[in-house]
Amino acid sequence: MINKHVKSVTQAVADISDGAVIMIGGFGEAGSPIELIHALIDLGAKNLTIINNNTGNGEVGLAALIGTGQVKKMICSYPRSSHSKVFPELYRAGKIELEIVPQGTLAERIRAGGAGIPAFYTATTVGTPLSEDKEIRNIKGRDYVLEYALKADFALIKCEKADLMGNLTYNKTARNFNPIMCMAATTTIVQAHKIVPTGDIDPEHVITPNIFVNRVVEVSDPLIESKLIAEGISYP
Amino acid sequence: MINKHVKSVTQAVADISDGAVIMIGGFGEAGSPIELIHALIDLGAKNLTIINNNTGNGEVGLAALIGTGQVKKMICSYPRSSHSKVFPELYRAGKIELEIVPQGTLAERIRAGGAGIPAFYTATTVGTPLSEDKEIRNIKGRDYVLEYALKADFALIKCEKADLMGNLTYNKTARNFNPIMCMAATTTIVQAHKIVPTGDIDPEHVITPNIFVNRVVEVSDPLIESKLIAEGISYP
Amino acid sequence: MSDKVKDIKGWTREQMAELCAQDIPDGSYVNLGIGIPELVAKFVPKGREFIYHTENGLLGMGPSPKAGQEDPELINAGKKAVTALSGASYFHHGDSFAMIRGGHIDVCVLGAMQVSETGDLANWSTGEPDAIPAVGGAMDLVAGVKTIFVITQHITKDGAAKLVEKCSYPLTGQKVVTRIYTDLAIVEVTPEGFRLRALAPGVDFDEVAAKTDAPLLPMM
Amino acid sequence: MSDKVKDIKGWTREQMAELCAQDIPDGSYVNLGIGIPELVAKFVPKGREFIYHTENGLLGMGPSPKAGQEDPELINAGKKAVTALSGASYFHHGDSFAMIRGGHIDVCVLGAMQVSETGDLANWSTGEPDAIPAVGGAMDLVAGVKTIFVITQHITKDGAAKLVEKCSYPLTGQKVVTRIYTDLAIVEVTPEGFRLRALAPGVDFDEVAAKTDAPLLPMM
Repeated sequence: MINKHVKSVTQAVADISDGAVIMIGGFGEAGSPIELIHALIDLGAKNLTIINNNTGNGEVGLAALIGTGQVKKMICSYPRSSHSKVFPELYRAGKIELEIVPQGTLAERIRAGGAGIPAFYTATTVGTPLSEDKEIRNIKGRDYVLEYALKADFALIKCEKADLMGNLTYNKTARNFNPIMCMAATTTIVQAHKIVPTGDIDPEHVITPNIFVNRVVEVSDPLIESKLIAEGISYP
Repeated sequence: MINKHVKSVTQAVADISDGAVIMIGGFGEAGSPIELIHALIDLGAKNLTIINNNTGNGEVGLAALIGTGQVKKMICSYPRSSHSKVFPELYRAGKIELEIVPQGTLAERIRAGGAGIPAFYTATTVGTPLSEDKEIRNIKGRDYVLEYALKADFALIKCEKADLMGNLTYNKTARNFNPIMCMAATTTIVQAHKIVPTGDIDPEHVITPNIFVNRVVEVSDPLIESKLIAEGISYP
Repeated sequence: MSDKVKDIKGWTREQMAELCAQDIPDGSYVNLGIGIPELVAKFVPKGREFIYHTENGLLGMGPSPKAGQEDPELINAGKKAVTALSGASYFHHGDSFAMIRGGHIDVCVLGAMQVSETGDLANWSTGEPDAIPAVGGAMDLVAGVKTIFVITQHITKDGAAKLVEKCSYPLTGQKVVTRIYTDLAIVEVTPEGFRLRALAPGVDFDEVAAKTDAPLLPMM
Repeated sequence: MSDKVKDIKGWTREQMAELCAQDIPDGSYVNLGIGIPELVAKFVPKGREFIYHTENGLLGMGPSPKAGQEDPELINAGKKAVTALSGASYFHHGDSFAMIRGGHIDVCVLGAMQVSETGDLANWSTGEPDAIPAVGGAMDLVAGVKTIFVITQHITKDGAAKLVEKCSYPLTGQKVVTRIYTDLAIVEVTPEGFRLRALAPGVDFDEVAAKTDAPLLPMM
């Protein structure tokens, strides 16, 4: 039987190399694969391009990864946070690049990357500074911007349940970017709240089919970002 | 409480007028809303454009609708059937138009219609007669065809369970085109195997959120196309 | 309202939200921006039901949970804890923005830094060189939602007009706003420009016109 | 094989399918076309597991059900009743073709009317004026799946070559086929053209070359 289970987060991220493009799931702390991110910090891969809606909070998880200087470029919609100075300081010092993408365009570019659509048109950003250097096309009387697919070498994902073949379900709004990022990465690495035997997830309830998943690791008691921040904890 | 329940298939389709563009869910008989189609035959609306993967089987359902002469144009990927002569005869007689679209491009054009993407690029049909009159664009070294979104005035949908607000689940491979067609039509009309009270469907298991649904009607014992055909039944 | 408020000039934030809520039809699918727009949910008129969408993947969003009941995996676009009502559904970001971009959301209520007389909205950036750009879902919402309402103070703390001929700040979207609820008035964006629709208590046309940096048409 | 088959010339449909199955790596995601390609599922080599995708929305497709167990809502792309294995999932057509178009399916095995020496495939239309065009998912599969194998008779019933310099029938896709399993041989599509990879029992190079309407390179 196909078995994508790996034993540790360390093992799960071990082949991420310098210069990798990495999608990291989550919207704020919800659905953020914090243990995988910390394993990536421990691994020390550098010059990374990270795709996430935000830039992390406090000094843990994504903010901590940015803080180590491992990240060359962020692609995100909202790099502000009331709880973190990590990104703003590096950005103002010119030490990190930023590609700002509207949240819906970010989601659709990722979905397009996974679905084999190299480019698409959207009305979002027409007439704004964010489309200044982009191709505009009038379709049936309305202007649209051409946007290109986003793909990644790796995706770091958090889910609720995973079976051994890699079928996934999520918990509430922790679903967010995770399913589309699973589709858009060459290697998708998943931390699951619970790993269950193959067959335990009803085929009607699978959110991410196993074809989009390469590795699953169980993190049964994940860190909660907001608690860590409230306690003033920083990683490592 | 919001209640999208209507009492009969007749009432559900009553405002479909001549010239309407209608998406009809289903792949072959699986997920085909046969009672809604028969109600549309009874209604008699003419000059319809129908979007479905196929052209129906035998002399019931979609094939019967085509057979009445109500359909001006079919948009589909595979208008052949071993059990129906209805479409081929009208087509060869020049009495019905056909737009042939590869199955995946058909699905993506419908999904684009629902998602507010007016056009996208795909590699499908490059170098084939189906892209002869279409715009080709080279993106990162590969040629792609520009394809436009499909939208509809109405969608006729079959689902397994619907709640009164219009949240839907499907049964096995009867899901097929139904969820994306719900998204792409101005008015989405659903026949459900079972209507349940709002709240009975787990929010994690909803496949079509109620925002995409306008009317639900219960058809608890739907006709089975293949049985009708085996029995030699034709509609009306 | 009681006699007490007779001397009060202008509308409070709650009143602005309540007036806005009254203009949203029963059964609407609604997305509320962060800040004052969130207050709209408190003032759903009797007999009406709105269904709230939050772009991080929930339709059928309910009010904040009781203290101690917060779930870090059940949040809204402002990253605050919320609840899910009966009939709710969860979905991923691709599907969530398909709802927005595809024109399935009926009404979105947003804050504003500036609104132009043609309905242009600026609400994401001051355009200052050292500002860190952060747009979130605002551009997707204004491009995709059928009706865009704005709730905002009529002027800035520094006294500058927010209703202007042309936005000086970077735009969020062009020709998108249809109505503005301020502390002083309700103003409609029409093909002819700004048109007064209602005045707050103690406020007259001239005051609103004086505090608007574009021609203001009188009530119809 | 037993001594009996010594005199048999060429491969049967089952043998073609078995040879093809042997070239599919363990753990592959596989889509099988209608007809002979479906036989591949009968010959999964020992110790390997393939996961079958059917484009109408099922991953983890199993064999046909027993007679009487058919479910009209559980079918494959050929509209025949199938089963779902443990670990299966259902999804809609948009997501199903995202798997195909997005390059997530490893291998697709298809039938052919013609294959050119550059890997062009024609398998959907004779191009005759009165033919009703019907393409289904074939063009999406050849454009999206990583590896396209073809199983076909080497020549038509009328004796015409199916492996040709240039397809005369309308194309399904350009430069997509990498290997062809026929009743006479396994032929690889290489940058230099067709190259023989294996000969069926009782068949020699000259026969295959004679029945191929394009230059045939010898085995490496």
